[in-house]
Amino acid sequence: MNRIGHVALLVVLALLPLFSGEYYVNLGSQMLIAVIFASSLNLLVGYAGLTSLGHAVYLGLSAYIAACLALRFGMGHALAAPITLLATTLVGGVFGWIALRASGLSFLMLTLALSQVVWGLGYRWTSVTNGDNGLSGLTRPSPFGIDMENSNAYYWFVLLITAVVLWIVARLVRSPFGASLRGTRDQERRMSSLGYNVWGIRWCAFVTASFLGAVAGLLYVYFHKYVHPSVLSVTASAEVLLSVIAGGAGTLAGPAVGAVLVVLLKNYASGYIERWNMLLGGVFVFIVLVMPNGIAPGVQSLWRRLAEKKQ
Amino acid sequence: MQFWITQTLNSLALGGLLLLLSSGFALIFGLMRIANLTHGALFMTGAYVAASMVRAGWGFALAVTLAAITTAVVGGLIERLVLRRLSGNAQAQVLATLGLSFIAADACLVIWGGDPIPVTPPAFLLAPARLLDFSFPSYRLAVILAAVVVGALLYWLIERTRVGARIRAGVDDMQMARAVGIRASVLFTSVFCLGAMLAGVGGAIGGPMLSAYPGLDGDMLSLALIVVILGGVGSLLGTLVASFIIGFIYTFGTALVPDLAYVILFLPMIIVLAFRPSGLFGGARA
Amino acid sequence: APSLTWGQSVDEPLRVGLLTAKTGPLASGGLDMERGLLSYLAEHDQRIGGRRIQLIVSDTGGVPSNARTKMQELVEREKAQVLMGPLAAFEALAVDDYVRGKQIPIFPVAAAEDMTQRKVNQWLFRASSTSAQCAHPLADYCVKKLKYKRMILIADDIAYGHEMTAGFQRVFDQAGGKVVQKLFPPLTAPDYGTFLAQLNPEADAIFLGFAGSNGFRFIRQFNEYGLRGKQALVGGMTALDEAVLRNMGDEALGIVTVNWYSAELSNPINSRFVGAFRKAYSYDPGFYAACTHVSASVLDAALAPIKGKVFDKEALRKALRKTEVLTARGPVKFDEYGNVVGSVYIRRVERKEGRLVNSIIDTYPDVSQFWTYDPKKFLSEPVYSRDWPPAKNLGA
Amino acid sequence: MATEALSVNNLEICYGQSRAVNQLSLTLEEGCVLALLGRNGAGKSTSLNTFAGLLQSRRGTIKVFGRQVERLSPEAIARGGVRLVPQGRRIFPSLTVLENLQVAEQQVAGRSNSWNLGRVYATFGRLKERMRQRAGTLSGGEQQMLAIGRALMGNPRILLMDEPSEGLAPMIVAEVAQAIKTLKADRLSIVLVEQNFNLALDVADQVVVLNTGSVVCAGSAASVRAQPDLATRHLGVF
Amino acid sequence: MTTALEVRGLRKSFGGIAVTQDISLTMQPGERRLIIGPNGAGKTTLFGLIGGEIRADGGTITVFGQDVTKLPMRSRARYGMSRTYQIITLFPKDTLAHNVVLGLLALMPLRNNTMVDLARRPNLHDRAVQLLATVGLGDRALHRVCDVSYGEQRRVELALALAQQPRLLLLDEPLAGLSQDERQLVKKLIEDMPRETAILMIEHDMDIALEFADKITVLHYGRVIVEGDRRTVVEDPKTREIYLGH
Ligand SMILES: Nc1ncnc2c1ncn2[C@@H]1O[C@H](COP(=O)(O)OP(=O)(O)OP(=O)(O)O)[C@@H](O)[C@H]1O
Ligand SMILES: Nc1ncnc2c1ncn2[C@@H]1O[C@H](COP(=O)(O)OP(=O)(O)OP(=O)(O)O)[C@@H](O)[C@H]1O
Ligand SMILES: [Mg+2]
Ligand SMILES: [Mg+2]
Repeated sequence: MNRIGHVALLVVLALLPLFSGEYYVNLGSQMLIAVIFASSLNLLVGYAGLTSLGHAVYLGLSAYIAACLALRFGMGHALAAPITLLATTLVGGVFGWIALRASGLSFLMLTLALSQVVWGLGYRWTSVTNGDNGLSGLTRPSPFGIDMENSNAYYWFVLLITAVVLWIVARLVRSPFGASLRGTRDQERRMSSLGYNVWGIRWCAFVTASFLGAVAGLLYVYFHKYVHPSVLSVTASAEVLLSVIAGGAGTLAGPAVGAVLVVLLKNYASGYIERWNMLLGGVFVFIVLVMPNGIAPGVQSLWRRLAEKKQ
Repeated sequence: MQFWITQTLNSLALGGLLLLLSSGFALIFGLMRIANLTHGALFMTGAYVAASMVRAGWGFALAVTLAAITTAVVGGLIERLVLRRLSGNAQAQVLATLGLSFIAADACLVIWGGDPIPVTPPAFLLAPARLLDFSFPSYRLAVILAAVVVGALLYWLIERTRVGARIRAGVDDMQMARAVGIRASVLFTSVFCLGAMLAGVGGAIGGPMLSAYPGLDGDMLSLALIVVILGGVGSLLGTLVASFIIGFIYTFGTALVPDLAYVILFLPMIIVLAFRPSGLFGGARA
Repeated sequence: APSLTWGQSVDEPLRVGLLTAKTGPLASGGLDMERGLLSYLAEHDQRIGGRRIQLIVSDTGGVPSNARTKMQELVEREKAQVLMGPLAAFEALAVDDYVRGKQIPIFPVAAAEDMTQRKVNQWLFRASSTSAQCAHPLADYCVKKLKYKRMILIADDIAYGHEMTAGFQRVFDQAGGKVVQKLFPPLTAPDYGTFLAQLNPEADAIFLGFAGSNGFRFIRQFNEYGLRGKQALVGGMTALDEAVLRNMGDEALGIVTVNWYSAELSNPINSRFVGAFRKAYSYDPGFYAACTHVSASVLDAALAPIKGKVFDKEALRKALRKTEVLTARGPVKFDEYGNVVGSVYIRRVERKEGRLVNSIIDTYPDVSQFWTYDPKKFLSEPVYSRDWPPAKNLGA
Repeated sequence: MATEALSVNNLEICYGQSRAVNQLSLTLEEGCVLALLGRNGAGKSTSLNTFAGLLQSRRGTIKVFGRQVERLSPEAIARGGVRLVPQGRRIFPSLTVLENLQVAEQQVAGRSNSWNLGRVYATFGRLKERMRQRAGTLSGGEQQMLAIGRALMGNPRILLMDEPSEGLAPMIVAEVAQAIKTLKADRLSIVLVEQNFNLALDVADQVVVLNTGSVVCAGSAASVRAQPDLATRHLGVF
Repeated sequence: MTTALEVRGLRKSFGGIAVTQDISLTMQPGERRLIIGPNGAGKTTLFGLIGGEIRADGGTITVFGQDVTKLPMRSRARYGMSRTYQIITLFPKDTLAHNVVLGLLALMPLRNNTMVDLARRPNLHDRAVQLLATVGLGDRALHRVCDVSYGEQRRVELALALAQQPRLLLLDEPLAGLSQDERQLVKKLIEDMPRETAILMIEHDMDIALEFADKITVLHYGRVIVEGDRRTVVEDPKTREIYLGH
């Protein structure tokens, strides 16, 4: 899609709250947060070829840090937000350093294990995290005096950030750095012998992904005003991984589409269909059988074939 | 003293259970390199089927058999209808098999409800065994035995009959494997069925220890992943050994440092993988 | 004057939203919550407080972040005017601030202590109990009637387990008993063998603070290890719920548990409820089913004086606060924190007509969440947790 | 009359929309060597892979000893006695040398002088030394030997060799040439794709030259040897 | 003048088998050196050691006066070294042009840029196509690597190494798999490389390779057994016995 298309889409999305009820606006905010989160993971899974099964750590950790700063230290949002992002990204740096000792399945397992450790901490370190009861009693920030407790205002805020994040990701993957990232995915050996710092490139991607995950985490905690260790669980990590794959890893639109789909099925369709888990599973299987590379690439090639036929 | 003996037996029993759980996974995921995340669901199905059979009075042996058959058939169908088309595309496999396990888990919920269902062990194993001055469940001793038998049989099958080499050839280069005359299609389906069947057997045999309950699939899947990867993907011996190692780590870890109960499996894992990314016994072939 | 705004008329059906878990690990209890409520509606001609009821059921899957979305769905899209559920403490906490903001009465099943103690939400009415509300009398019973001196407490390693054991320990220790060991197996423990091997053999009895399938698995394994008969088992509120019992065998016989309900309660409301429920679903209602049933009774009673006008929120809240009503669990009223004051029963598992039931062997009437303690003092202390109150006799 | 081991008629092979081989016809008689020559990208490997069943032809027939095989699966063709030494070796890297040979083993009843581990090791001594090593860590030339050995382990009646001399030291090339002659004497039929022109002309009975997917020249090896300009024209030799 | 490459006492063994034993080798800038030896003699391993893919058990490697023995692969590339692989090691799903672009980028500061759009840098692409044309693949630039024939892929290997404008070029059997025409083309290409580039080549095609070499080193079981100019080596009976065979 071209630039005009993107702007048009943005405008349409921005106008949504004027036409729909509060429920849909809130659902929209959640989708956008999921889109950011999935896009951040896509950097790793799609472009770096590193399948992480522990990405929920960054969302969860950032949510927890923000919540703790607010509840335990009474810190204001203006200060807490940057500290949260920084701290989470630092953790991402350390975890990346550990996990990137391996690649492939061991990388997957290391990310999983690291996330499980943080999850265990969330459950067990009750004096800080309040354990299973989670942390509640949080507030949303109000930048420039705009009241974000209002669903519409919050939606616009999230939309703005989503647009910025997607723009950053789009730039990144088209840049030389993006090309070398894909290179490390496809032929690590050759990349090193050409003189690229494979480890460094991966680590940078990892840190960027954890930073963007932390952004999603902040938005998440502002939205829910509550955190529970379940945001750190494998299930949460698996869910975002599934949205990336279902939408199409390694494409820009894919993770967004996947994330929207998963949120829709989980939160919307489940209101109408009691067996929504079956539906969700069925949809995944269907996607795989029809479009093994995910929705976005699948639709794209379908489109191309139709266009060819017309000619 | 009794603490140490009981905990050692506990470790062995848990290790045996893990072996039964992960041997099938070692075949499908380790050897065939198919990311079959329905493994937990198959295990759970095995447990539920066995529970129903035992409850209906069919006897434990028959229940295990039926669980084995059911999961083997289901596994075969999954391989033929879905995974066959996705060979080599690990991400698609993950998506498809997780999708299938969502379906399976929900189906189990519909059929068997949300309550845990016990599996009664065979009558002769009901009474605890007396060892010296304390007692230990005789069923668990039987599980250790069953695990050793299954492990040995499997090891023999894979390492001695060249089945393993043929599968690995297919994984390395499917086209070439077929071009040297390996009937890869039949072979892969059979081994997949065997793996699925082992999951079902594991579920049926593990049933009396774990009971069948919703969520069993997820719990077991992550354990199987841990075992296989810690042992070294592709190394059957690694899986067999890792099962027991984890049995010990878990049992003694939770008893001696309860504060670490949540991370007791993952800390050693991080250490091992950080220094040996291909697992304890991997590497030679990974 | 009749208002034009939607939902402001008593002629329209009252929209009741039930937030429950019909999938995921909590599904068993979640389904019972729905069934209990449906039973109530069936018994009362689909009416509560004289108004027809439109029930909207929403499934959280037992995930806290879903709970909020689902709550929004109930409130914003389905325009629910009264809420029931959710099941788990973390779900209730996840929606807590939202409910406060929307000012809608909610009847949770979740037992988290602080929701009716230090962080009171004036729109919340808990007709079930807090985590420790039933554990207090059980501890009392263990010391005074069962004459246990040394006990082991074992519970799920979640807030519910911590709060329940903390309450038990407090009363037990103060009454002269000694809690000699506390074990908290992780919720995800695949096997309890390792914990069974640690049990202090010197203790008289073991208190089980499990929920759902865990207690069930623990008891089975306890028997397998040949420990049955060596040490007595007593169970907390959810350890041997009717839902668990129907899948158990003789291993459960004789175990004493505590709860604010039992399907065996013989009052007319309960007899009718149990009869209908059994007929519809062919098993006994337990904790979760009774919870929504009782909550519905409370709502019913509260709507009578205000003639079903739920839209007058303040009036409704006041009415609820003052409600005193006979329900399936017996007489129910609320303290000023929105928590129930009602009878708590000591029960023993027995076999009746071939099935296992919780027979009532003793009753503690009018039990409040503060037990016999002074509320002000109680509230000035920290909330019950894993480490509070501190256990003084561990290892003794 | 000599039997036709392999007969190919009007074969057309495509990759998606692009056609790689067009109207290929050739006949290989039992016990003969046919050299299939051509520049890079001419379609040699494509043809060979199709004979082995790895690719599907769009049109045309392939007969192996009179039996049509173009719709058979690779394993059926392999079991029918056709084995391929593929280009780029394609040994099974995670298997040991021994396992590579074992998985390809197929004995044919009643054949004297059949190929087995011992005979392969005797031909390529290097493989015996490296028996327990993972094939992926072998040197390029060793892998090539393994690929040839693996094909021989199947005791084929038709052997398809795609640049077997690639990466082999001159001495080993000579040994391969010798081996091909021995195989010929054992009545094996061979299709040989080679860039090593001398080797090809040394062992071949027939020559087919491909250019951009079509046959541009076919004839007996003797006639090609007699006409050096032919080779220059089509292959750029000398 | 510093040497282009100096290898001293290089040793490497895999699981007890010594693959290179005490290899020493000196190359001057601009030198053209051929390495021959039977299969499995350790030639590729030597390249792996020099390139940094394999860690040596002992010995030193100096590139243009810089001791690189302990440096990782990528840093060695920065000293002007580049190599081709005997077993094709390319980016199979990318176009030939993109493969070469990655090679071009590798030593430019631009490679770390995260903001410019690579597609808006047509000069990079053009240079890649030009390079491909020099190895006879100009018309294939937009094909994916996995869609071209083996001989063509082998030439991409070469193009990729050339993209780095190396001062020290390691070629592992660059002629293998090429048809006769292309062999001549590549031979000419190598001969026409800037005179100061030192080239170390492994090759089994003696007809062509011998013409190219200033000096030849013969390896056998990981040892240098003969070294010298073309004549001495070819006529040495040991070379004939273990390698040439006639
Ligand atoms: N997988 C593929 N997809 C699309 N086109 C292909 C594919 N493989 C080969 N081709 C094309 O088909 C033609 C023939 O290729 P083939 O590999 O048969 O050549 P070849 O004669 O074996 O050449 P070489 O001597 O380089 O091995 C070439 O133009 C090549 O680009
Ligand atoms: N990782 C390894 N483990 C064990 N042996 C190895 C390993 N890598 C290489 N070798 C052995 O080292 C020897 C040298 O291999 P190398 O690839 O250097 O040979 P080469 O001289 O390049 O041969 P060719 O001409 O066949 O390419 C071979 O015998 C090979 O089997
Ligand atoms: Mg070819
Ligand atoms: Mg080599």
